[in-house]
Amino acid sequence: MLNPELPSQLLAVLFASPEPVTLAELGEVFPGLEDGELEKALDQLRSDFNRQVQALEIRKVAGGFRITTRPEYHDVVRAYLKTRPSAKLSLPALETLAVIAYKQPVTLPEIMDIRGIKSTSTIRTLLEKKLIETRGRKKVVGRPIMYGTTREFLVHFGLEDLSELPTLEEFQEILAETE
Amino acid sequence: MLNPELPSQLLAVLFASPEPVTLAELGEVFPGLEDGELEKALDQLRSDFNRQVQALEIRKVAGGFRITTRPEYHDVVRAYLKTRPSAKLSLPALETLAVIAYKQPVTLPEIMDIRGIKSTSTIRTLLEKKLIETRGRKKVVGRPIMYGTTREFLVHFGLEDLSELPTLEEFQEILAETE
Amino acid sequence: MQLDRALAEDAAYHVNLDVFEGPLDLLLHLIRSQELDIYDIPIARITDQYLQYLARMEELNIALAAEFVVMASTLIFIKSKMLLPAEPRGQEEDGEWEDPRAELVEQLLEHEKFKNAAQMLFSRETVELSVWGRGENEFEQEEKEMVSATVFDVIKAFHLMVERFKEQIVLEVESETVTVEQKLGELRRMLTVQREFRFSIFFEKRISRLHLIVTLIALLELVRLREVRLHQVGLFEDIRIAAC
Repeated sequence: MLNPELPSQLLAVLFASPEPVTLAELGEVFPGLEDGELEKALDQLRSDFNRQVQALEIRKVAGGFRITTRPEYHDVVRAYLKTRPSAKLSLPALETLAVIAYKQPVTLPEIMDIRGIKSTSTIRTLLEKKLIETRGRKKVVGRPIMYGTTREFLVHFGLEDLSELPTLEEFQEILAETE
Repeated sequence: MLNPELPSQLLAVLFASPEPVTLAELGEVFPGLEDGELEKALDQLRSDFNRQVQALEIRKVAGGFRITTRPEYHDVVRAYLKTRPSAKLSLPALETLAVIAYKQPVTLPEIMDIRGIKSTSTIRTLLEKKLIETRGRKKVVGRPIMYGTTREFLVHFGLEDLSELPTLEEFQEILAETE
Repeated sequence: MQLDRALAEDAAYHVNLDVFEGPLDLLLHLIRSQELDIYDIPIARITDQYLQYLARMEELNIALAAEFVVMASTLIFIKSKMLLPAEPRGQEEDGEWEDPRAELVEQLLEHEKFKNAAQMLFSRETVELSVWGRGENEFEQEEKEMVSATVFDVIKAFHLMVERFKEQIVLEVESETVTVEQKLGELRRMLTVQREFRFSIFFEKRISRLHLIVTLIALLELVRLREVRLHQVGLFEDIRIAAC
């Protein structure tokens, strides 16, 4: 007799797995099944799910079974992914942003000195994301461009003005806590 | 007339997103809909999907919609992912979080007054986990930094929004004493 | 750690040593576990039990937060006030006696509400930890490792950088050769750690003559670049170097 819960249990596993799930892996999660029981449950799940849920399907791919959106829906998915703002920053970009936020207006050579690393490409990323802007040139030899944070920066970080940025002294205790 | 394809298209988007998708975001993906059309399609999708698919459900979390496995299936999923129950927050962290959730925006000294003890290390943990964030400065002497809860907080505790929290009065211990 | 010994002779109760996050937690435990009326706390008894707990902790060499000691003195203060006869309040018509315990009671009740709210969060978390979203693919996981930055991420990045050059500064003092460029970088980093410092620290650091001279040249360069200001508070005061 087929365990009536088995197809649903399989679905939960397929959904939560980051990769296609193989029969062998499923065998480990559901030990003690009769020969062919797993395959039967999977077949039933696939036919039920693929019939009931129009937008998704359970497919057999190279590595095993997985749930995917159906090709007909790729356009909407793509449209959605495009609307997602990528406010995410790499660690080097974050570090450069921190130097600019706390030392502005600041020039590239100064940023380099503080970070100890060339920062040209991260500057470009931050300019593209409109988190920083140029602030004229410094009146010294070479007249390097100065950078500062933008209004967008304040909005993104929920700050009314720059004075709302916490200072290192204020956060000393919190930052000194090691986990 | 409701576009009969809309519920399925919504499902494809919900499935594709690793985070809860808000109505506003969906509005961007499906422009030009009539007032209430999106909500109607979502309602239909939720009721169909939650009825047909036993193992999964569409839930309203953090002002958006997301698909999750149902709690009944946690054993099989955990067995497959080979995860232990994830680390829960410590009681002090939960207590600090409760103070912040109910009193936000709230400053460190205010949190300390209620908890009766310094809370820097739990603040650090909560900031790291992005369950809380800074919220500018309070306009009083010393201009202390204020804290509030994040969207991640809502997701972590499965809350639709902050108003879903019981009121603080409900936590008043019932008096066992004879009057 | 569990103490299997009753702390007070007048009540057979046990204190679980590891649960008290602060003095309010301990007090609430003493009151609730003995089913005392929180609106009419027997302050002498509670104070004794509280102090015994502190003494016990000391015996066991367990360091308690300073807040525990502060509360001890608060309790003793309330206790002494309770012993005084109520002050006559001739002028006040509705001259009600102000209970010295009132403020503490309010604080305890407020604290208790949040303790209960924490329990609610705990059970919500338990439920939430038993559901899973769609498994994230490699690409999404990678994206997740990027920081969707918050103010805390910015200040943490800055903090870590500052910590990094604190180490560097120590190292560079030791090196044999030195250039003005090196010193410029070093000074800029120092100014990031501290917006202002005293000129004399260069002498205190016991650096070599060569380092000192190069440092002075670099410092003058920074003045010329208008990155720092030198100023003196009083005639024979130390010169201070401040970021512009």
